[in-house]
Amino acid sequence: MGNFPFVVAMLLVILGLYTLLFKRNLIKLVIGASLIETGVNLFLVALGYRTAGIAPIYTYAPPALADRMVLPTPQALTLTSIVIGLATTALLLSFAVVIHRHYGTLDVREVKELKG
Amino acid sequence: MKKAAVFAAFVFVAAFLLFAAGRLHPFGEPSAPAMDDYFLAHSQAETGANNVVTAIVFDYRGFDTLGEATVLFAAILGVVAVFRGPREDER
Amino acid sequence: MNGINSGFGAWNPLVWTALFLGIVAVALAIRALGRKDYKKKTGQTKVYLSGNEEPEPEDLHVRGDALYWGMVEALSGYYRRARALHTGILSDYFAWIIVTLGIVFVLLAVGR
Amino acid sequence: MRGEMSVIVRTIARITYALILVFGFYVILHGHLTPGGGFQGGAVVASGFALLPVAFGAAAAKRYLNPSLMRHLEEVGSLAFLALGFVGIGISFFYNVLANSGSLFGAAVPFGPNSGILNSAGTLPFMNWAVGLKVMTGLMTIVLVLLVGAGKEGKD
Amino acid sequence: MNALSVHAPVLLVATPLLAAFVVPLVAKLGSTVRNAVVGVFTLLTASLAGLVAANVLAGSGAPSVYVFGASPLNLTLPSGMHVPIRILFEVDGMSAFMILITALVAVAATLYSFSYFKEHSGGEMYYPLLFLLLAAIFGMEETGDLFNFFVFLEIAGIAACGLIGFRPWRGRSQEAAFKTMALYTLSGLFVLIALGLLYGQHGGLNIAYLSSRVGAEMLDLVALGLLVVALGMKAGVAPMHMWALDAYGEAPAPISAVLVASSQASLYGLFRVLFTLFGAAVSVAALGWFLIALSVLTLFVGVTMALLQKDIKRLIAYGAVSQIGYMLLGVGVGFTTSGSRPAYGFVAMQGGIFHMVNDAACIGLLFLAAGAVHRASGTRDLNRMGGLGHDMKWTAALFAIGALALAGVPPFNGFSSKLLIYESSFAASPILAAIAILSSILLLAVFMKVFQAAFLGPRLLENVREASRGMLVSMLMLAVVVVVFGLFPGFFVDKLVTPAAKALWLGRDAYVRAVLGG
Repeated sequence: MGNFPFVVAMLLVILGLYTLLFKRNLIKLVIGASLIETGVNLFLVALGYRTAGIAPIYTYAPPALADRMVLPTPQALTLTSIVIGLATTALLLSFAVVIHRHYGTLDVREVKELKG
Repeated sequence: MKKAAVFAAFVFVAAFLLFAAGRLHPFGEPSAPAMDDYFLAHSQAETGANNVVTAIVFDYRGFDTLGEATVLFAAILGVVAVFRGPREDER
Repeated sequence: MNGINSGFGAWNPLVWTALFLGIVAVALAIRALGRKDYKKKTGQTKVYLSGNEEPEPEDLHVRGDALYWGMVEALSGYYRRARALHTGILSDYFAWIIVTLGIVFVLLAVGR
Repeated sequence: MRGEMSVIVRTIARITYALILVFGFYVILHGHLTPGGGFQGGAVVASGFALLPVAFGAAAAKRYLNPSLMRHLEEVGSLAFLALGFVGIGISFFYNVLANSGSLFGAAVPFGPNSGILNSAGTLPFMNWAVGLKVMTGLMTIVLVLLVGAGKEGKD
Repeated sequence: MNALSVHAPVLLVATPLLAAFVVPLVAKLGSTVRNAVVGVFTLLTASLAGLVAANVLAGSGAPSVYVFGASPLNLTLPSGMHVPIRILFEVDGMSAFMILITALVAVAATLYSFSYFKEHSGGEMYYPLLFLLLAAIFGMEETGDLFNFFVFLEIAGIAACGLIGFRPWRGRSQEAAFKTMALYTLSGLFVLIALGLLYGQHGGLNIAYLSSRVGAEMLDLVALGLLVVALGMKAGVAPMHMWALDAYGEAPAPISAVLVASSQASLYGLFRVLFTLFGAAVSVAALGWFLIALSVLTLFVGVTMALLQKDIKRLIAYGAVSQIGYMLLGVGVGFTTSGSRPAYGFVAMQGGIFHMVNDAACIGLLFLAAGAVHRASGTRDLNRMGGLGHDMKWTAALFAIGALALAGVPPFNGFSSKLLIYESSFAASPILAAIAILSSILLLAVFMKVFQAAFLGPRLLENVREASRGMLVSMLMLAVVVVVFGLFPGFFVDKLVTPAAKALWLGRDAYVRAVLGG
């Protein structure tokens, strides 16, 4: 299996999807979203790996390995998507807090005033 | 019944995602690194930054970073708005 | 320049509007032929309901729900199912997305 | 996290607080040379700030860290970052005008591994500072608002 | 071209961003100063949008490129490279069209907000969030880079949810905001996975570059499926439309109007993916027919469920969902036939695209009028309303214009675009046209119910006053658009819609060539 790490990252995504679909607590849904987030970030970083590569930073880089650096773009993308994930998580959690204040529950089956 | 159908769809989607992950290039051998090799070769000359990731984040893809900063700003505004003062009249 | 010609038919709103206004003018002309000697707020314009009291205007207003109850009643089988699908539960929203995604994947894999 | 924690936690927090801050600012300042940058350094500094409410309680932390001041500093950071994007608009948005110019942060860098020249990378260090300011204050605002806001249960 | 025209695409995004960062700081000086600043920035943004669109349409919709941080600024490929390395904006006829729609809604919504949010707190957070939402929509419509598109998608999502949940004393608004945010997050992550798959195979993020590289391999098709579902969901296509009802229904009225523009921007992204990114690689008729089926489902569910609603804003939200069905029907017929390119396919594209601007104007007008009704009567329950027309003559008239236009009654604008859709979908399959016409009739019935229940009849509510002047002016603005687009459809189809439809339907090669040269 040459691309085992991709599969593992996808497994994390699938675990998150499972959480979103079958868990009943709003906080757990937030955790599920964050799991998918982590899986995707892992997937992106793994895309850029070169076997036996070093970090793409030239300061005190070992000269022998300087032509074998991992791809930098996925790292930049991951940095962006981490911050986005943080922002969404913060917003989701604060909505969950206020929902609990109004509904007195975090059960997803009971937060359904908007239906029909 | 409904739950079983959803679970079947979930398994199906999961299989496709795993299949996609399995079909990608082998881990550690990127298939099309031309853009990244350009960054590695030219970031020091063009931006003067030893850290290629920083060069990408703030120079080559600086506009994305502006967007990312904006996301954080928006989230803060949203959180502050949600936890702000007391109830107001509806009308 | 003003109308649309789709290749199957044409649509010119200005011509339509002119025709429409013409028809309105004809309708008003016909209306003007009617009797003008009714006096308002006298016995001449009073509602007569077989001798019953005239209901208050507040009770005559057809509320939003009541206007199409017949149609909703006729389609009650469809509406019961459609309402049952709009549960308002977040898990169901996710479930619909996953199901759609599964169908799209099947179509792409088969139709390739 | 209403009240303060035990004396052990408070003592350790007092010691490590400064260290974390120094390390965070180091990461921000050397963003163009070493691993890290504005985001990472800002997050480190914010985690240092976050020690205060953990160890001393939300009320004490609010006395030292004013959420509304934090929010406005965050806006200033965003504005600075956007302004740095506008600096290059003579050529194109986000053009790095200072790199290789010979002036401030404009030293040319030889290709290949080197020991790092702090005075390089043009506008990148400024952007790092702007983003660092933004992230440290922004994260802290979220933490404080969530702490204070979530604490007020059942207000209406 | 002078410097302003050259930089207009980026200024169009940077100006609302600047406004969003500045407004909280100037809000300390009082609400008059704040509103003045907001107004100036809105007008500035709208005029920049007009400038960008005028520039593009002057070149009959040919794509123009703006590369960030490059010198010179149209240098897409550094010497010896075949991959664009920097983020770039690529504005063509379709983008210009969408930009104009967004600018129209933006001006109306901001003007309306001045009156609507006069005595509410939190203006220093409301207007920045509105500006962020607008900046993100403009960015989505202009960008030529897939990751940049994702970033703007997320900004739009977060800003929109901040605004949906802007009245935290309403529990339902929090519920709607949580649901919407959760679905937006999932949609964004799907886009990110698709982007990772494409990047891993082709080593680039630029849409034009990826378009020249993608093939009908299974990996690319998985990415396509993820993108279609994610963007279709953000556009509110059934059966993934349920968040839209909650969000449109619970958001403040002007925000509902802007959310429609945001959904349309996602729909634009979907079209971009189908016609440009995968335009040459994929000719899956099955996918096209699936999209048509979804559009018909959206139409039908939207209008039939609207008939049941008691809440006026939720009812209009169902109407808004059904309109997404019309757009997708038109463009879906175009996509299905894009292999053989018959004449009716192009007419279908024109109809679907023309309906976007009509929908933005009508639905925007209806949401704004519903907001005025809510404010005047203090309720959104149709069963408790009645006789509002006695006290709110202007609002009633404007609501009637919007409702008739939405239902496709001539001579308003909805009829022109629906006519194009009916005729072309009849050529594709008569059943489609039949369902589309039936839905239109039902829509008329639905809005007759609203009008009857809310505005006609005896006066049931006391102390009802006409909407304030700012609200009326912004509604009137949209109503003028509705009427003018209705009376002169040929002019707008020629000048605005045809370049946009051509850019999607035939413009894929030009789009790629503008970036990759050759």
